[in-house]
Amino acid sequence: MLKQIEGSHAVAEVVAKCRPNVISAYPITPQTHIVEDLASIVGNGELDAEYVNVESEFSAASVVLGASAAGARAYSATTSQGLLLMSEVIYCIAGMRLPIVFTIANRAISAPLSIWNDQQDSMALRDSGWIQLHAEDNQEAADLHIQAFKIAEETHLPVMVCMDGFILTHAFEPVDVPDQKQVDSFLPPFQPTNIVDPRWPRGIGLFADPRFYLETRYILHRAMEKSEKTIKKVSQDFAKTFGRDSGGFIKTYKLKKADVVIISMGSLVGTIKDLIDQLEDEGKKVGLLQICSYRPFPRKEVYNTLKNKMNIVVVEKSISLGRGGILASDVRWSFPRHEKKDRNISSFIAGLGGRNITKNDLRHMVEKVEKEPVELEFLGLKKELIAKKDL
Amino acid sequence: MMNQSAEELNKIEKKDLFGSGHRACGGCGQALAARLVQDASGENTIACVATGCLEVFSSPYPDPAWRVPFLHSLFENASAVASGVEAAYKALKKGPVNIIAQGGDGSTADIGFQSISGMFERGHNVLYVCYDNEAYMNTGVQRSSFTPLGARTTTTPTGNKTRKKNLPLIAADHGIPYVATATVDDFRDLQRKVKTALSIEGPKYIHILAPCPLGWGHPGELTVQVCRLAKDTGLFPIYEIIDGKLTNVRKIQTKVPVQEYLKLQGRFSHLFKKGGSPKVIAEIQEIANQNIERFNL
Amino acid sequence: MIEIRIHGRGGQGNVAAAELMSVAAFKDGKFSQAFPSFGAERVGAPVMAFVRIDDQKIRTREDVQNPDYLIVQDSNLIGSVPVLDGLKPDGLILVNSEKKPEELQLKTTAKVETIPATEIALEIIGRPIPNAIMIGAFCAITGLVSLDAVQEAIMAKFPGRVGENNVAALERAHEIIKKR
Amino acid sequence: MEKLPLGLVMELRNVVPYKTGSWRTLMPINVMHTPPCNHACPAGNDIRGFLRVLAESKDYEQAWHILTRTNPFPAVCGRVCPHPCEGGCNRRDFDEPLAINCAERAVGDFGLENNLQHKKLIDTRKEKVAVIGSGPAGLSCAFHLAKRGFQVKIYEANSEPGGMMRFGIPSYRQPNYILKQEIDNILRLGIELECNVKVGVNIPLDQLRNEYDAVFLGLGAQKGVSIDVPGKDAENVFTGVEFLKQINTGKWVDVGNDAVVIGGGNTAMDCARVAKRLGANVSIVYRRTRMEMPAITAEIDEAMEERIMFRYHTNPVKLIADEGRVVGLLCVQMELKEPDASGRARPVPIKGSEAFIPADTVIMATGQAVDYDGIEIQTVDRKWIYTNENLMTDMEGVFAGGDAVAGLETVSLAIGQGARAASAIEDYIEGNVESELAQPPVVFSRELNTYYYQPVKRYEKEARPIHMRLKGFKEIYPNLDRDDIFAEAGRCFSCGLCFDCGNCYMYCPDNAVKKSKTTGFYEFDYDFCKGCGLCAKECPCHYIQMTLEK
Repeated sequence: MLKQIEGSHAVAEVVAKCRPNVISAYPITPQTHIVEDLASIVGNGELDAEYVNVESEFSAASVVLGASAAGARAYSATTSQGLLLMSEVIYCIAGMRLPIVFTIANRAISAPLSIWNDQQDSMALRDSGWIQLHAEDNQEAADLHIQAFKIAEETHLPVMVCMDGFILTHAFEPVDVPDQKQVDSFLPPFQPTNIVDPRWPRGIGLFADPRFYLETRYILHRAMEKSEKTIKKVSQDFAKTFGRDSGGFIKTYKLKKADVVIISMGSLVGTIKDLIDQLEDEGKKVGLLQICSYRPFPRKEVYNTLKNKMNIVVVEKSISLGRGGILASDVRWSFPRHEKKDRNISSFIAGLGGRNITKNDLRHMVEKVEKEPVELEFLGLKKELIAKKDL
Repeated sequence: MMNQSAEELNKIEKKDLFGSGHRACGGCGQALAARLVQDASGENTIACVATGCLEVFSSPYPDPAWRVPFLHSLFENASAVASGVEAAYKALKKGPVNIIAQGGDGSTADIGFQSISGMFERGHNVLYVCYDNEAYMNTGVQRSSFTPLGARTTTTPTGNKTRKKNLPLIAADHGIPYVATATVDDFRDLQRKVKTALSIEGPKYIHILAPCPLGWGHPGELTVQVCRLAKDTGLFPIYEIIDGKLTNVRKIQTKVPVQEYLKLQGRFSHLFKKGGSPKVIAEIQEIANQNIERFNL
Repeated sequence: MIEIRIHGRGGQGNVAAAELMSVAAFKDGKFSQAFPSFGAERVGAPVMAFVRIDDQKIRTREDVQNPDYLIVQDSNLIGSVPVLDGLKPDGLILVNSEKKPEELQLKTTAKVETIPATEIALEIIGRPIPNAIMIGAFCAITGLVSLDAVQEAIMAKFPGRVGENNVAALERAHEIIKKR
Repeated sequence: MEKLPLGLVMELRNVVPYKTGSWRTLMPINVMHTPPCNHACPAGNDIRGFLRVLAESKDYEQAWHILTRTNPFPAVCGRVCPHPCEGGCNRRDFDEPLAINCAERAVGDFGLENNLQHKKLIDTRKEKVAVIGSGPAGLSCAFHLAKRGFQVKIYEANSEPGGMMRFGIPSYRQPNYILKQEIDNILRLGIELECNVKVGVNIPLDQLRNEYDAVFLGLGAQKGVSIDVPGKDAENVFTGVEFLKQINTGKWVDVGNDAVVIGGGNTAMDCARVAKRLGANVSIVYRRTRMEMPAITAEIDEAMEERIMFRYHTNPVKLIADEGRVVGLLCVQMELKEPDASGRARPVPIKGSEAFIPADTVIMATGQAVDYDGIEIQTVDRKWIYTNENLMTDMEGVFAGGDAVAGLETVSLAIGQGARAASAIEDYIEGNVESELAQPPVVFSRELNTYYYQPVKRYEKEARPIHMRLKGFKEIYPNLDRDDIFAEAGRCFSCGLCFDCGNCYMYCPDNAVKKSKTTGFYEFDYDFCKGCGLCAKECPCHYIQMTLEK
């Protein structure tokens, strides 16, 4: 049913319809509305689940780890420092192959403290063995959760659904929240394997000496790569059942004829699409490649779709300090070294710590790369605030 | 609450649910304690184990020593993981099952302190067992907040300057229904306490003194005797706190001076060498005396 | 696409106002988007909220730069906050004030309207929360969202007495403007 | 190759445990040790054995069979044995030694009351053995031989069997009917007994040597030896042996008002106490002090309780006779000088200290000797029969034991020697090179872990009140409460033998101690035992020992 609804609330409603058995979370802005809503959904009996109020994100992650290992469909939500505090558990969950789903309300990382949006937090855990799906808007954010549980449980890999903090979590916009029957028809009940159960004693979380560890990581890496199939399949099935596209590996917008291709992910693509239309009216051919699944990274798709594109600009809300654009380097790595040496792949860092990204900023970016490739630029950087020695 | 007969509680259990083939040192108090605990709890048990000596020597792939379901993830989160297991069993309407979170003193009182406090405060139906060997043994005997005054560890080479954190009382102050202390020498008492704890709904805490021959510097054959001296000197009081009330305090039959306990252990040997520290020994005796008075041992 | 920017202080229901207007627009069959520009600040601090209304799906996420409409829930903000920034020359600004528009001496070519929302709020709701009155006035002036839709939205968000009071306040504001 | 499972999750039921036995340098083994009580028992009784049975299964019958494996006289020894076993008991260093003697008596009495019978090990065999003398040594030897199937005949000089047990021990210590029943039980094994035959007088020893495959001499030392003082041949002067024999054969002796007993041994005590019961004021005259008295302490104490007067440092020099009857003794006071050959302080007379002691009866319990009448045999300084370590005398096929060999000793020693002689005789007849199997080491109290034992009060038998005792010859220790005896047996540490405390089983950190499905005993699983030694350390009774890897 289509509603004008806050993003967090939409996500909470949809997660509840996925019938998690155990929810555990610790409050942190801007994730709070999601877990508040879930708490009340459990509280008023609409969802038969255990909601565990813990004393830290670390414990929240640990509780869902334990719950999942005991056969529960388990869910949590966090962001920023919370996610970093969890990071030890995050790696552990992946290594133990527990199909847990998290919502990440993307937010900047201290210091300095910033409660506002960017994507450095989930980026920091991109190598943890979690599937990371990025939502463009609240409809997709909601839809991705339904898909996430299915993907996780089929691949035995945990999934983070990333949605930009405030920009999506706190935005009211129309969202079609599917009814319970639809969700049930798409998402079967959790059939756990490998759980702790006295009837079939199992050892979970054994330690591996050097004879075995390397192989366990190889297997996990391959599992991430292989999950591509499932992610695409689930997205297609979703489209069939619910009649709308969301998720998958990548999406494109006005790409075919584009001379300049913008690559980005998350809520920023909405603004970019508006810009693309404006520029089109002005006679400029600009297209968009949107990364939906950041991990596993859609290397082949990126290459195949952009084989013949010579001017590419990546704009992202995170940075590998001392290295530059993270998404940008993933994109650059997607093209074989040898061919098309003259292809330009520019890298822009934008919107860190909630800095507003306007169409004008993006327009400036496009105009710039039309002239020359940009190795790395912070979009909308106020040089006047920076001492000479710090430049 | 207490649904078991006294004789059931006092029965000794030997089921080898924490089986042979673990890699602990000879005479390991923790291995002994772990078996006594799992055997008392029985097959219908889920062990949530913190990283540490116990976990490392008992759970290597492909031949772990556990025969009950075993779940380990990290050093500091056994309590939270157990909370999750318990929540899952509630949510899935499964059980009843004995969920036992367990770990060494470091994972309990130091890095896992927040986690265990949370578990207590939330009232999960979980038993937490702390195997107290008074230092970080897994990593090579570094000081923990359970390391007693005067004890030498690799990070307190001249002897620990502080007194031991008193977790049982801290646990009791969470208002949980059952807290007990025990040692491996009195397996009857230890197993009775495990069974009693498991017969009570809510969070439970059992604190077991588990000597580490390597870290304490005594021959493995003395593990049991060292425990006895710890009790008879008054350095390790044995008691239960049920619903906040101190009960079943073990009386010392013949009080032993702390020297007898300290002398057996290499970690205290520096206190006796010439230029040793009678002052420290006196202070340790003072600690024992305070216990004797406080718990009326 | 219509863009609205709401200025106020924490606690005056700025975000709620944005939400209500967006929900009302949605009920009127339009596409709408509402989102706050939060600070870490607490009650009393200046805050902003944004509303977009359009006939097609709204994709952009940038803060509203050039609002067609400004709603200022607290006239004291004028001067302390650059409320007029980016306001379209032919736009409109609605200020919560007992003064007449010209007395505010705003440097803008845009149309200025005022309404003593706090007084009315105190009278009808019993608390100095002006948002319902401001919305009511805004509907009356612009007709951008229907009064019924706002009423529904309010009752949906605040069922019971709180809702009824706010609806009453809303209608009062609506009348006052219509009478002008 | 086993493939890595998803998330490295393992089915624990499929685990093949990792064998840690190879880590071991020392290995624990179960070793049955000799308890000090068994070790100290001259009769070689399995004391730990019968006590465990009483403690664990409360089974008097089995206890009786265990005791009578070595000693056919539990009821007698339970009364008269000075019980060196209790001296050895490791409980001595913990609280008080076990009242083993009482337990033995209780078992013996149970056997008699319930008419328990000895079982033969071998039914019959043709070889014949003659046993001369039916004292404890002779009967014990006969008993063990008969159990092994030999044809045994006992020749007894007296009219009744029992030797010193019969004629030397007053019935207030050991009632005659007890002895008789135990002897009858022995004879029921098919032993022939001929009384009133004095070998060497009525039958030459050589004849027996020809008729029998072997001969055992249990002559005893029944000849009283009196000190050589003037007047010693008066009619009212007895040797201790004569005196006791008369009483024990029911003859009345008029001891008059004052009886004086000379000597400090057990016989002296017996004589004094008998005389007391016959109505006399009795005094014991002894050259040295109580310290040097060879009698058993308990006997001395009881004599003192019974108001016997002890005159120490006193030595008779002359018996004063009047019309062939002694009326008193002239005694001289002695002082003790440096020890003599016997190790006891040497008494030397004090000049001018002579004093007169009136006496209606004088009893000289001053020594006993073997009666060699008609028997030519090699002796040790003309006193005791010489034997080699197999108890064989200088005569081929002739063995000997008891007081005649050991000198004045206890009933239990005689029983032990009789038993040893029996197996020596068996070896001799079968032509075996006798093979004494080495006894396992003895457990000392420092080797025990007494933490696991509780202090428990020792069982004390109740003597009848003195005035009742002195009324006659009734046994001074009435029957014992058998249930108390169970409790007393429960005090046994079971030194050197597992009593199923379960410590090793429960304490092994590696679960390397298993309970045998077949025997129910604990055994070590050397696949996993790391040899930490905890089991040995916590074994209360020193049954587990750490040894070098085999």
